[in-house]
Amino acid sequence: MKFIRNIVEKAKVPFEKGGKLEKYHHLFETIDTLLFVPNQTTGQKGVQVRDAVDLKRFMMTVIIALVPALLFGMYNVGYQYYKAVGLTPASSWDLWWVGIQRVVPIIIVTYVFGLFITEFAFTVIRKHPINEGFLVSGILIPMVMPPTIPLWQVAIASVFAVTMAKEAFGGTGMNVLNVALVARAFLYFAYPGQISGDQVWVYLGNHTPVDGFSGATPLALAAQTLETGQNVVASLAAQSADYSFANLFYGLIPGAIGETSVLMILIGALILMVTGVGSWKIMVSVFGGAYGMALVLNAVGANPYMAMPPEYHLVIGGLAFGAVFMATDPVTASQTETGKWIYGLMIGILTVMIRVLNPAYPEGIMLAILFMNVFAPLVDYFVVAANKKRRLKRATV
Amino acid sequence: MELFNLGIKSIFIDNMIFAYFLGMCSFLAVSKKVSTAIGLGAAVVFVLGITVPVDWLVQEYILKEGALSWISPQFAEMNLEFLQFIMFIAIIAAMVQLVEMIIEKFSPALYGSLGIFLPLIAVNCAILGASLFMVQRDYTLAEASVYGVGSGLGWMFAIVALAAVREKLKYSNVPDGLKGLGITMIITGLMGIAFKSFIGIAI
Amino acid sequence: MSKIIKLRKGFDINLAGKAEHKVSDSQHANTYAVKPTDFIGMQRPKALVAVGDIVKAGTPVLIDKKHEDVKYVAPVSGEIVDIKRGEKRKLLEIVILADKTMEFESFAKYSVSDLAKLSKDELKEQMFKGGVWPNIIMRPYGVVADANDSPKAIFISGFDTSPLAPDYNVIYKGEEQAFQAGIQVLKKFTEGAIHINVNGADEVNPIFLNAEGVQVNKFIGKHPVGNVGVQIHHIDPINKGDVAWTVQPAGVIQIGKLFLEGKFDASKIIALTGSEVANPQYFKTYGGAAVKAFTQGNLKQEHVRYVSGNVLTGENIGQEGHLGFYTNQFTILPEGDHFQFMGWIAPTAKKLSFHRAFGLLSFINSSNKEYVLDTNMQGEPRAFVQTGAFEKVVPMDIYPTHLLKAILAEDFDEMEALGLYEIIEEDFALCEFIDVSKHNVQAIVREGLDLLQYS
Amino acid sequence: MQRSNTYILVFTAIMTVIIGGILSFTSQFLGPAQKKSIELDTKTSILSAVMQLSKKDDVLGIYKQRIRSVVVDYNGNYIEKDRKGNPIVAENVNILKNYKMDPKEREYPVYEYMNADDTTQIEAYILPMYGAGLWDAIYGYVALEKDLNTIKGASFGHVSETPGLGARIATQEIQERFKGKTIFDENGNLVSVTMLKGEKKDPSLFGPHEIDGMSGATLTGKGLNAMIKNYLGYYEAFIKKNKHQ
Amino acid sequence: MSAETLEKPVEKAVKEPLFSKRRRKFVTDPLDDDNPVTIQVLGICSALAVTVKMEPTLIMSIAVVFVIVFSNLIISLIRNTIPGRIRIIVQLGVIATLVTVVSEVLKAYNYPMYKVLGAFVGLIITNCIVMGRLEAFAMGNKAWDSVLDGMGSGFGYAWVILTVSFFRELFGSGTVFDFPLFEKIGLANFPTNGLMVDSIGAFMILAIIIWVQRTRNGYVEN
Repeated sequence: MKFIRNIVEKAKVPFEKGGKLEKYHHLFETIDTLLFVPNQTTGQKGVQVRDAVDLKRFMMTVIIALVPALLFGMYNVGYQYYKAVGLTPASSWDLWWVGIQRVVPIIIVTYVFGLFITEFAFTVIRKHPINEGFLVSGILIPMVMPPTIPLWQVAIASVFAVTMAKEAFGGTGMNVLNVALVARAFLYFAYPGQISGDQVWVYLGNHTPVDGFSGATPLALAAQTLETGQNVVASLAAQSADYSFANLFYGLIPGAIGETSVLMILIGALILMVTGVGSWKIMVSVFGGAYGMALVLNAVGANPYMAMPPEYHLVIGGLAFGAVFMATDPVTASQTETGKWIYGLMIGILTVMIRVLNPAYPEGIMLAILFMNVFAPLVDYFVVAANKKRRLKRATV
Repeated sequence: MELFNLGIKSIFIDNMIFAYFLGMCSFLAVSKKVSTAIGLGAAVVFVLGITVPVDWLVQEYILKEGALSWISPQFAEMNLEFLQFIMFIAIIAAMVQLVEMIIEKFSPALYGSLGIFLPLIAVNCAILGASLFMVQRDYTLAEASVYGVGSGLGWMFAIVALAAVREKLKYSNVPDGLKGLGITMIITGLMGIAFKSFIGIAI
Repeated sequence: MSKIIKLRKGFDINLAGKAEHKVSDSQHANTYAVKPTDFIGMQRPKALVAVGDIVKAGTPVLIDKKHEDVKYVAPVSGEIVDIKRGEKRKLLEIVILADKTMEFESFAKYSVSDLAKLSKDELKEQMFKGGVWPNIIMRPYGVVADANDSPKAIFISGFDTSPLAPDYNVIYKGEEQAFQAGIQVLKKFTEGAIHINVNGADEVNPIFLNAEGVQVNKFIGKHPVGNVGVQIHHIDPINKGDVAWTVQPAGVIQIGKLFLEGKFDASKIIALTGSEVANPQYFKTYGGAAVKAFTQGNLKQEHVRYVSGNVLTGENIGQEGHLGFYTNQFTILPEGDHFQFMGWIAPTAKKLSFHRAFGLLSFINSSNKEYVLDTNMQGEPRAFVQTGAFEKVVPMDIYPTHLLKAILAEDFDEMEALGLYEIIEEDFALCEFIDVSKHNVQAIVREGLDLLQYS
Repeated sequence: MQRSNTYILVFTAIMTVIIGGILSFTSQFLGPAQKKSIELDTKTSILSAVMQLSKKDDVLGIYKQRIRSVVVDYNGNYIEKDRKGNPIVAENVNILKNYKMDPKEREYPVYEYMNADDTTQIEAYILPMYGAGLWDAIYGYVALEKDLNTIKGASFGHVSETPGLGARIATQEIQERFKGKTIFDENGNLVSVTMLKGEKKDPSLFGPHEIDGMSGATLTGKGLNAMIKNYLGYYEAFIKKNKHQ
Repeated sequence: MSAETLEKPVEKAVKEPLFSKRRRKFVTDPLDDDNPVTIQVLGICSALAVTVKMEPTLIMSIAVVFVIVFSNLIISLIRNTIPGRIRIIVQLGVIATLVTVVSEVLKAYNYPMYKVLGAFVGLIITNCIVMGRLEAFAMGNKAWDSVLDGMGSGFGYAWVILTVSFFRELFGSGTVFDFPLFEKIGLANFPTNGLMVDSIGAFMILAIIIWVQRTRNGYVEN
């Protein structure tokens, strides 16, 4: 330990004030602080001991919570691939291997373009420390991408999202919209051909799919019932045995890399809730809002999609992933406890509304969260205004 | 139902700000505080709600080709459409004056905070824009009224949300070159992405 | 007896090194100090003595030129040996080398029954001169009270929930009479009630139990339930324009003694606590005592921090330092100026955290587990990231993050509207402790209070 | 400067007169040019359903030579006067106005495209259409061959479809795809043509009534399908009447 | 904003050259340091909506320059006769008249473009730059100065929206003035960016222009 420390200390010299590489001081500091928690101590007056958590550990918790869904996502990419091209994998390792080959490059591209290029550039120009926020965004961005996404698009989206949605606002903790969602929304609107769900989201490599392969996501199938008029559940079952409710829950279905398995996402949710890093209020209220809205639509029941059992809404598409990992982003969510309930409920309601009532978008969660990101400050504003009013009223009584 | 649909559409989808960039000047200038934004928004809703139907009447019974035939068939050939811009802007200016007087009378506090911005409404492109779009789209009187109020609400919605975001941004470390207008443009753009969720909703 | 107020929010920091219930009278400090920095809000301190002067206990040594009536007096008799100044000749410490036998300035003495006859002005006069006035702190702002105000009520917290806090049963034992006299004096200053807030989970301390003419309120909860600010918020909150006073029990006793005994009695019992103390226990001494005497031969190791007060609100005074005016606690912590390899991610159950983030396993320990914490920052300062945690440790109807941001933006209306009048630093100390972004929250609060008070 | 009310009134009056004068002069002066310009625009879009026009072409000349415009009603009968008894000119029929009426009461213009050599021979029928896209109105002309079954060409326009997506209906590329498709099935039932979802770009993949879709613009495609189907339906009586001549 | 508080008419003893240094500044300042769009935050309303392609943007720019120059000129000429109480409406009247003329001309000679620009030509009336210049400059300055000032603001506005439209058309449609640039340089399949043709792209591009320009000039808004 001491040995490594010495190396770091030596390497540090040119980066210090007056050193040759002073400009890159914050870059160095990033690496330094990743290796070692610095020896800085508490101030003269005030708190003399500090809580053991810091932002890095905080963010790391989110990453850990993402891991089950990510690993499953890699496996699923391989699974869908073999199913689509009609080959039989020699072992489950083959499935993983396909997934890794596809997913890891996406992650690398995200980090290289988002973190190493954009973020570092801003660090050097604006002389602020690198923030840990991108550690999480860098994993989240690949997880909301379909496995078929071209790498150049991932690169552009990462640069766009980091620049416009984060650095323009001053960096981690200052942004108004969820960075990963901005990346996805950017692609969604900039290059709708690849991501809007018109095309198959199953990674095929250079192969052509087997006959009768459709690769349609359950969400797309559900939306199609608007035209066919079939019952959603029956239509899903007819498509493939894989689209049973249980399987939708386990997640061996086509979809964006990280969002298919509700089971794995719930494991992540558990981690976030136990650690208190993610707000359980938001998660519960998103699910609740979606379920409630689905019930309302059931009651209307004007078309088969409206009549879809509410629980299906919770397991298809990205709702679970969004609710657990995106909506709970502490920076962009509502910041008051009362506000969190409203924020979550609205996301749930809007998601189902967009899905069912807006034929332009098969998936609603992404836009619902972005929309509520925009309105979270307003929700907070009114919650805080109520607090102020209480105080004022008390004073005049 | 049709009207309801049009209302929703004019608030969320054909949003004055995000779809047409209208009323940007005051949108950017008066969005620093939520309370003022609400006041200005309400004033815009009011002015739009009145001027669009009034402009509709003017268009229908005075300006349009053959519109004057209600006076006498002789006038059927008359086409006063070239007076459209000037008539509309005059009506808007008059309405703004009216709103100004009303606010001054009933809410001096709001008048105090909005005072300098009220004349801005006259040159708020959203107002004139809504009237021109109304003509372009050949709305009926009922549609024009709904459209006027809807566009106003959409505009208000946008400016209030923007104001809340900007209040939050007070604490952010925005790059110097982006402070003020720049970051507001970016927020507006990003908000536009979020507003897109409503495109295509038909109830 | 009034109802019990239960608060759910808060966090108890359970540290190793609680003081044993044993009061030692064996160690005596050589020097004592009066520190202007103890008195927040003292704008222009002026020393009334010079090096070499001889003073008695109760001799004025310091005043604030803004409030010249209020005297700050020597805790002990002896010779002024040093007047320390810092940058810009800022007055830091007036150090007194104590005599072997204590000599007191004498003030008028009264019996309990006489006290009731004194007018407010007479009381005020004696309190000013006798050096006990600074015991009265006003809210808002948390500064020494202005005698021209008439507070709507006076609040006394009868227990301390801060980490390793001294037990009031020990430090105020047998002071019933002086306490009651002090209450009687204070009673003259307010039309409203004198509230004594006690720990509802415990036996009521006899000195509070028998106090007359007071309103006793019971509180149950985690820290900061013992903070008088939190208690005020739940009994009779401070609104804009309100003034309330707060006094520590020690202050009440000191006031009482000034009138009963006719002298400024700075004697107090302090708790010597902290994981690095070999034998944590209580010491009898005087306010402003040099701490060296208590720690000599009583430490487990030398690389430690000397904290006057508790670990949340205290001050690093160093080995040669003197205790503060208000404190009755002295804490020794291990210094944390070491690098921790991969410390931000390594799993551990030894570190205490309010959060249960990855690898921080302290939440699986039993709640009785006592932690040894050092002074490391445990990370680097970052932008504010709202985690919703602040809200969980401030048991008041206040939005801490919004309030802090309002202060940072210097938005006066917002600060007022969000309740800055109701808090002082200590109420937000836990926020500072748990902050993942490692901000100096208490300094921000003071900044805001200063802004409101002086501009 | 504080001015008297009289001054203000006089000033306003003078201003009004001047402005009014300028505006009516402009309007009078430019009126004919505007009429011509609008006429040119309408005729260009009608013609573009059957031919490629370049800026150099004498649109009005070609139009005069090759187009014979008539108006029919819902039952396929020629009409010459509107309900008020005024003569109808096909080019002046306001499609948008008509769109808001009951289909049975509308006036339907038909532009008959004559053979270049023998201007008595009809070569194609150009039918105007109007409908709703994703955001706002879409409109256009579909030209049917003499057999009134095969599509000879089409031209579409839109008010505000998403640029790059739905707005592609106004491009040559998309309009070309309609050529040669048929609107009746083997049994002689009107089935119209359908733009599919998704874009494959391989012409061999599509049936006689199917048209390759526009990637990412399914909804505009749907609107387009509905518009064509509806209007072919309105013209069905006319089409059937003239089909076997 | 009242006319009195603004730039005072400069008194001159000697006849000033037509393009004196002071006057040149009227034209050059708004191009960069005092740009009406990027610095003063005016006139974005009607402009951004037409910047999807360069051609309508160019027409729009010309129209705005025309309106701003002539309204400045007219108001400056009659500035001493306008009664203060109705000056806003007089200004609006002048602007609306000029805009109507533009619109009528466009309708007569370029009908397709008239259709593309639609209501946005009319919206020049409410373009804050025009109103702003009238109030801030023409009401208190001589005719020639006002014309120069109008040109400055008009061109300042024009280059910004032309730049915006250049990027929007290039990335959004792959063309420049409808010339298929990417196709010609062998990138026929260059994927066009849907956001660029959307209003969002306009906001982003304008924000970046502002960012770059202000950073370069060191202008910071409070």
